[in-house]
Amino acid sequence: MPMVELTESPIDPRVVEAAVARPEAGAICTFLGVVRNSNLGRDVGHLEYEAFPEMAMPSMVRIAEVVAERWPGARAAIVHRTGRLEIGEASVVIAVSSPHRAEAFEACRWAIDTLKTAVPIWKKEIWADGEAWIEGVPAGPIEVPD
Amino acid sequence: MPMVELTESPIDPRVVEAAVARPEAGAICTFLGVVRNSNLGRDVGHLEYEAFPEMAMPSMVRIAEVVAERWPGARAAIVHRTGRLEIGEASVVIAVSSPHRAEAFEACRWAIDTLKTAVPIWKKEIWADGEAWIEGVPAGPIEVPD
Amino acid sequence: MTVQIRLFAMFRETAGADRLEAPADAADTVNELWAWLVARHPELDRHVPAAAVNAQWARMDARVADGDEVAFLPPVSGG
Amino acid sequence: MTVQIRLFAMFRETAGADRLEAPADAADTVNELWAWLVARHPELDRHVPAAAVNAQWARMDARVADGDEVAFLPPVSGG
Repeated sequence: MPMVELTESPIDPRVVEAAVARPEAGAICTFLGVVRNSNLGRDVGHLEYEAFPEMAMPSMVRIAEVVAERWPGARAAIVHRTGRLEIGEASVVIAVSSPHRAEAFEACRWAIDTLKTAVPIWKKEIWADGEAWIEGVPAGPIEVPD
Repeated sequence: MPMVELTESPIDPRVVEAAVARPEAGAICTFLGVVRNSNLGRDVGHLEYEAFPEMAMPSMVRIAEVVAERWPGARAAIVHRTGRLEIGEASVVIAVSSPHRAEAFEACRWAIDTLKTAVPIWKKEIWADGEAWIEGVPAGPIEVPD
Repeated sequence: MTVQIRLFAMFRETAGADRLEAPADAADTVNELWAWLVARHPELDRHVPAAAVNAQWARMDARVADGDEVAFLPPVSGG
Repeated sequence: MTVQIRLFAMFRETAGADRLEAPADAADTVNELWAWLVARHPELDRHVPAAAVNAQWARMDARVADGDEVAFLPPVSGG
């Protein structure tokens, strides 16, 4: 079973990386999504993430499964944070291991791109003078890449 | 100054990641090159890495500089291990931060590809029944990507 | 004899509730259930939801049955 | 009046030394210095080195001067 989690606690990227380490994997690509201090020209105070856990969890599991199916020898681990996040904290950590580096980069990139468009999670930006939910893309089932 | 190191001690990827974290960086892509238990069909016992430090250091610094020049807002940190490495240990860790994820992935990929072809470092594989230096590619000056 | 509605993020805050109950005869389809919801929370009218029935992605013309849980999802923005 | 030679990895092990000293009149160019080295360590003959003079990349036809340090580098395999 791949390591897939939603958590309200800070994510330790080492733990995510360790979940995909294997003696036959020569490459690990790890992506951290980090809360930035500004977006679209506005200063961000903090973020709040909300998930629909009953769908977000199977959706992230599916992403990890597709990585293992589509990229031979690859393994993915995905942890997404929910609740209040401060500037500089990781909202998501995805680690992908594979025998060689090309697959690790490619699968990790596909996993974060897909997570952002297919997993029922939402972020709200809180500024000094207001707040807004960020409207991303209409979500739907995950499509297996060619 | 970018964090660039040659070290005989185990590399802590989180230290490398932390070296590129900044409030304006929303993405960090970290690559770990890990010693595999086999290569080209042979079981590997351990590896030994050797560097020409007086050239390897400026060469890695140049890679980090090119990342910052070529990908606006990107920062790179590079640590390469030398000496004896066991299966599962990281031989190299490269972390790249940038405002958005596309640049972090792209620059990190360029950095490891370039390190493997341009930095004067060599690895020897030690098997149960022998050993051999791995012949890679003729090295030369780093070329700035388009 | 009811259908459960679940709302998240912007929809949850707009409607002021994360769960609502609709009578089972309020709607035959997901789309009709959305219309039922919009009638009670007109501020939702400008939005286009994705939908899930019992935590499975569903089209807006999918049928809704007694006891179903229907989730309306704003465009996602995780990561 | 000498030129320092530095060898790494396979070249170092083949020659059995990481540093050698050549008389300054042994070679006018990097290429001639490599030939001088191969004459003493014929096992190196099958290899094609990259070269650096005073830790800067250099072509094989670069000139070598008294006091220079010339490194001969096997194909790299770091990472």
